Amino acid sequence: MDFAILVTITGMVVVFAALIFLTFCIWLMGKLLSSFTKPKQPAAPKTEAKPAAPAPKAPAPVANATAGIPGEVVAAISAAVASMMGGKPFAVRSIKRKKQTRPAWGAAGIVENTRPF
Amino acid sequence: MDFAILVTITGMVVVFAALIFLTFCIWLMGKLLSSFTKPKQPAAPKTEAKPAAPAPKAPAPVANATAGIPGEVVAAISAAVASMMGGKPFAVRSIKRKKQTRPAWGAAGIVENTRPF
Amino acid sequence: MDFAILVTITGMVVVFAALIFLTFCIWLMGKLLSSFTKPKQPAAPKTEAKPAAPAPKAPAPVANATAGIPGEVVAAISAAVASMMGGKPFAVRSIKRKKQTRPAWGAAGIVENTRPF
Amino acid sequence: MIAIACVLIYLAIGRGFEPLLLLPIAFGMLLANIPVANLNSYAAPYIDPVTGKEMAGSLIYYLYQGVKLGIYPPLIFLGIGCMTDFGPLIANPKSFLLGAAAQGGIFFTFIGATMLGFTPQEAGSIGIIGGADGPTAIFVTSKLAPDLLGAIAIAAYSYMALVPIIQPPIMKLLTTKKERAVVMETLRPVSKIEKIVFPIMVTLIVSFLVPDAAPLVGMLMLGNLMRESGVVERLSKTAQNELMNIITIFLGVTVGATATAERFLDPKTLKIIALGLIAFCVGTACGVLLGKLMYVLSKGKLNPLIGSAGVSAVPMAARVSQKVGQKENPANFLLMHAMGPNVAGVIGSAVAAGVLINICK
Amino acid sequence: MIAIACVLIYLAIGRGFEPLLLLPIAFGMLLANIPVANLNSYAAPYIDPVTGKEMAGSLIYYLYQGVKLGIYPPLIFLGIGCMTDFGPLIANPKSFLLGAAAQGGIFFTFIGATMLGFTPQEAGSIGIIGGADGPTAIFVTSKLAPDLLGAIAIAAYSYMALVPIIQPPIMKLLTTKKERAVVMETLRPVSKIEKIVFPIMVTLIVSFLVPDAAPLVGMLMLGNLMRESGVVERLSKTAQNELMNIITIFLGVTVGATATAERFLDPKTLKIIALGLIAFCVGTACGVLLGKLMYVLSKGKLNPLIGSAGVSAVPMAARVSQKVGQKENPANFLLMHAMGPNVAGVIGSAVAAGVLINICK
Amino acid sequence: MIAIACVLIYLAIGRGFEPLLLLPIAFGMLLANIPVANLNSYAAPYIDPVTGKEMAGSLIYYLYQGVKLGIYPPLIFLGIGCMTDFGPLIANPKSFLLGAAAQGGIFFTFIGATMLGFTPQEAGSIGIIGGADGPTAIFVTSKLAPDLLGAIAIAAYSYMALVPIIQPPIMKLLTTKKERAVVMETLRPVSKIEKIVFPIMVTLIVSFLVPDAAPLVGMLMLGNLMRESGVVERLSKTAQNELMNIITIFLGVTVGATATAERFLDPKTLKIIALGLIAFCVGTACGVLLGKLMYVLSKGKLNPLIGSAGVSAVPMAARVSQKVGQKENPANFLLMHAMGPNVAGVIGSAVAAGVLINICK
Ligand code: NA
Ligand code: NA
Ligand code: NA
Repeated sequence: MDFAILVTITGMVVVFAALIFLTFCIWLMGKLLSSFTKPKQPAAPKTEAKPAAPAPKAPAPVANATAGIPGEVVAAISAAVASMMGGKPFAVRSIKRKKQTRPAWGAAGIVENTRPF
Repeated sequence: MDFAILVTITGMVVVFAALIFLTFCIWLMGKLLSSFTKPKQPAAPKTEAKPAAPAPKAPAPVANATAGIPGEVVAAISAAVASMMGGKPFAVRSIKRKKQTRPAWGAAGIVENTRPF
Repeated sequence: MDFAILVTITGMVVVFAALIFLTFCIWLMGKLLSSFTKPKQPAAPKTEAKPAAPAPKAPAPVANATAGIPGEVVAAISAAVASMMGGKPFAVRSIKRKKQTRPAWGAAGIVENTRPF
Repeated sequence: MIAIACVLIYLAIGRGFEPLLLLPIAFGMLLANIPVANLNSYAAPYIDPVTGKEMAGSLIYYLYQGVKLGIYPPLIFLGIGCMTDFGPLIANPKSFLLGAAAQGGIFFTFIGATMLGFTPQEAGSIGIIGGADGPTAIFVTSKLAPDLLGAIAIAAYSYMALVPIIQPPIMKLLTTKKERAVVMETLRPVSKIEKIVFPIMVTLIVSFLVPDAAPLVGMLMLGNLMRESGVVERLSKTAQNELMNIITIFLGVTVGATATAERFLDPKTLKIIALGLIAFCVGTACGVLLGKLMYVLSKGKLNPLIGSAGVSAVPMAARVSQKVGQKENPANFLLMHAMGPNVAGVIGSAVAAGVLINICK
Repeated sequence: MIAIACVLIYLAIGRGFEPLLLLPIAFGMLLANIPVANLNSYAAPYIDPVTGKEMAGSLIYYLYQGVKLGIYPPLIFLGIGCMTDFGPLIANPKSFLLGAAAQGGIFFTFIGATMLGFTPQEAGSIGIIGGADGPTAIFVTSKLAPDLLGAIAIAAYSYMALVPIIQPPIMKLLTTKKERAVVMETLRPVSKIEKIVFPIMVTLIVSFLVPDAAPLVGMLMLGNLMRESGVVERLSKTAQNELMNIITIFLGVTVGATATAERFLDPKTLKIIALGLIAFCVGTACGVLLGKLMYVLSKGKLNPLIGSAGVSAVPMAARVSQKVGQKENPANFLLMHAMGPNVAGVIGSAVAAGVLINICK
Repeated sequence: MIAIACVLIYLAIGRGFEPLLLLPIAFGMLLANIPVANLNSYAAPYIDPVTGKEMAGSLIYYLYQGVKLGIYPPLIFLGIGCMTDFGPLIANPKSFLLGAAAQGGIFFTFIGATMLGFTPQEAGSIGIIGGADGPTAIFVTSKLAPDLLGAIAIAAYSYMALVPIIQPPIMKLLTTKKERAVVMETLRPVSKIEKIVFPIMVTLIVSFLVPDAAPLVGMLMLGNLMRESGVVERLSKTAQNELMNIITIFLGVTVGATATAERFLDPKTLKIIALGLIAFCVGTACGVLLGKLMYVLSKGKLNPLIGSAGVSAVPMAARVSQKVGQKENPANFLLMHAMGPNVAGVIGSAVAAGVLINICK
């Protein structure tokens, strides 16, 4: 029994320690990267961050945009979006043209051939 | 030699015993299931069972339906059907809308995600 | 050191011996097969071999055909062809209707079924 | 036993309980319990005492080595990594806390199992059912208490299938109407570089702190790196499809075939099934309770319903959060917020698995 | 030997003899017979007597373990199960009898081989050629007489390719014009539940009666259950495609590479090839003869031509029945009726395999 | 070590250096160097000295056996064979000579490595980097000097990625403007029968002369025969896709995981990287120089630029020849002519590998 409680305490402490440390590192990475990349693309984030500027502390764009629309309709649309987006909620935002790091003929070579083996 | 004949007899007896037993079990299953399901869906089987009602004990719909059509035509059609149906002769009859046993959003989850692993 | 040089000499000799022998065998195979197949299809090879008959010893059809066209254009087309043909430069020439060695229904059987296992 | 296997087959096909694993598991159980046929996971090669000839082990025995040696579960995690988008977790790293809290079910059940007389090894394997992660549960059990593999795998996958039934009452009980109606702020977009750094960072941190979790987390993150890098699409596609399918068949059948009658028809099995349910419930409750705490601390910005998604069972638990939340406020769209704790729960239970293996092995 | 391998390659490519297996088999034979290269299935790891260093076995040796330990054939059966529709057999279970009768070729040849001086183990392996089922033949031979693997596999696959040439004369000889012209009643539709219960029932019954057939029948039926359940399509697709293709390459090459000169260039090989042909012919005849009996008993409702399909060689033998029947009556459509005995023959030869392994091992 | 692994991950993802292999290799290296986690290729199963319990090896250890026993590289060659068109080589068999000459880099580096104090086994493994063929390099190194696997694999794949940077200066230095501008005659069409006979002939000849090259060449040619025969498309498709992808993941991760700090952080590694570059340069130069000789002998019909393609690195090196040639004469289309030496180089380095294994093992 004592052993079990000891294991439980150790376990929860380690799990929390590991995940809190991860939280901190990921948060730090986010800060660092955004401080690097921010100056380069100042326009885009701004418009994204304030989709509905006049409403201060807007809970969410969705809720905002639905003012005056009956709840049922919103529910239906929301459900449709949910079912379409499935497990990849950021599909649309994160679509990006992949950086072409090689000249085209090199890239083609990688795709279609035996080269890398 | 004697050993070989013994093996042969044993072998054929076991093979026949096993497969006759299977014959019986499968036949029994068919009977049981049809007695269960018949009352529930009385309309469908009827129309299927009597594709050409006026001809009692019709040997087969195909033969029946071909009365008055020259043999060559039937052969051609039959061959075409055979080549199309390949190893799955019942393809058409057994197509069924799969029973949706979960609500749609649950089913979608199963298809598109990592869930069951 | 002496050992290393010995290995190098042995190595290069074996590599060259093997590949020269291969060169010879492949060349021989080409000769033998063309002597077998030539008589059967005398028309096709001729027209292929002399795409531009009036120019004796034409270096290559491509170069031939480009007389009078500015280099840049040729380069662009050539590059396009190169990128399309990728690692399979003979794609077009070697396309052939596969010889049907079985009656159609047999061939179909092979493709679509469990047979060969 | 054969009847139990048939019931499981019915649950898999007729009720759609995680059929990808429950169907092979059930069929493996069926095979293992046919007398004389000797198609169980323990039928090792042996020397015939009469003839002195070497006899091969059963097919199942050879395929089972991948479970016994801990090879299959990490390879399945490789495929899962290729399928998982950690974006929501990167955008809101606080989700990690909810993913940690939901592991409470594991350790609570560990205490309960010890009290019921299970050895620490067995208790750890039973507790891990609360991680709601099949491969993690099988990995831990194969190392600590392989005799329980059948019962634990069946309990884990069955309860994962039942998440939409188990979780909502607990979630409603522990939250107020107001809390459930909280609409959360849209998550920030996550850059490609963050998604690439994330798997490397997680591998390093988790493996340093809990080395025994390294095979699971390492493979999960390799898969994710293959996915996010975008340069090895052909590898990623094969890892998440053909490789994972092949391993799933082998894993399912051989785990099922560990459940021979003398191992499965034991009062232990019933206790395991009961404890597994407790583990799921407590895990859900812990997640929701930490959610409530964070709701208070964040001054009402965080919806505690997303805490229940911390048990893993990706993405079913996140969908449950979404559904329960939408009942209060039809315009509420919690799914993407719940995906954060949901994928954090996978990492969390791998960490818990590492701790249990380290202590109990 | 190399010349023989080249002839087999020609048969596979130029004549289309079961190329999926005969091409790898022939190439394996080629590799195994290159002097010094040591690329045969017996090149085990060894300790170098001079240096005392441990030397690895050949690539082929390692891949061959899947044959030796009886792993590949059941896995191929798993894929076949995913591809096979047992519907016609369920609709007309009497087909099982025809599938049983056609195994007569196996046991007749067993007697013949014993008379020619083969050991019971060898005779059993030769007889199983008459089962017209590649994986079954390889499974039995790998257990009873592995030295004959090459010859038996080549004979089995060659004769399977020759089924459209071997069977028709025998079928015509044994049947009257009237019998061949019989038009059979359309089969009843088979419900999904029957198709799901069928594989479970067959696994249980066959494994109880003939435990040694359990690995083959069990995997065949697991595959079929995966197919018919409709809930694990991604597993079923991989099992019948990628998994089966990988195993086929490994199986073919390594079975071919057992055929080293000292094993293959033996008068035995010629006898095996002759006996294999006899097995096919007798099996066909037995099937047709039981068909004739059932024709009489059913008062002319059963066309005896479908009996020949009982030898397996799915679906070629069923197509032969169809073709021969159509020659008499162009409107006759026997294919679906012949598929019943055809798939029953697969189960029948697996049962016969179990009997032979049990008695001769 | 972890920093080095991160740099390699950057090279793979950010710079596109052969990511299909460099990414798994780098991640394997990362895993192998996490303290305590014990995820390296050497973590064999062991008996715990305290408890006396048998402990399983690491996941990586088990997957590594495919490298150690020489199984993965030939299977990758099987897939490459299914992808490769030897048509240009058959049409112009003289290309074999260029493919032979380019192996000069291997043996020149062998001398250099011996002079720097490497053992013959190590020198052979280093030299083979000049073959510009990943699986060949890994096959040789796993047999001769497995401790160098990490360094050699990384060097080989990195330089293969750098071929478009390494080769052009050497090619320009050694050729005149006139030579580079040579336009070659169109290659003759190659019949299907030649393409089918070719793999059989190459297997036989190479295996007879250099038996140690047989596993690599045999599998390469089996793959090519499967491709050209056209009758086993489903096998060929699986071999070049799923099977190759699975093996690539396992090979990459486990080769990377051999690079533990004590093996990799060694002055040897720097020497290997330097020697590898020399091997590539000398190989390129040898190819071009023989090209120049053949230019003279053929009275200006052969463009010496195609000689550099003899180092393999299919098809990148052939594309480099094409690109350099087109700079002189935009209408020049050397690609198909360069593919001949290019694929000959694969066979050439397999032969060189066989020689090195035979002498140094
Ligand atoms: Na979890
Ligand atoms: Na059969
Ligand atoms: Na090379």
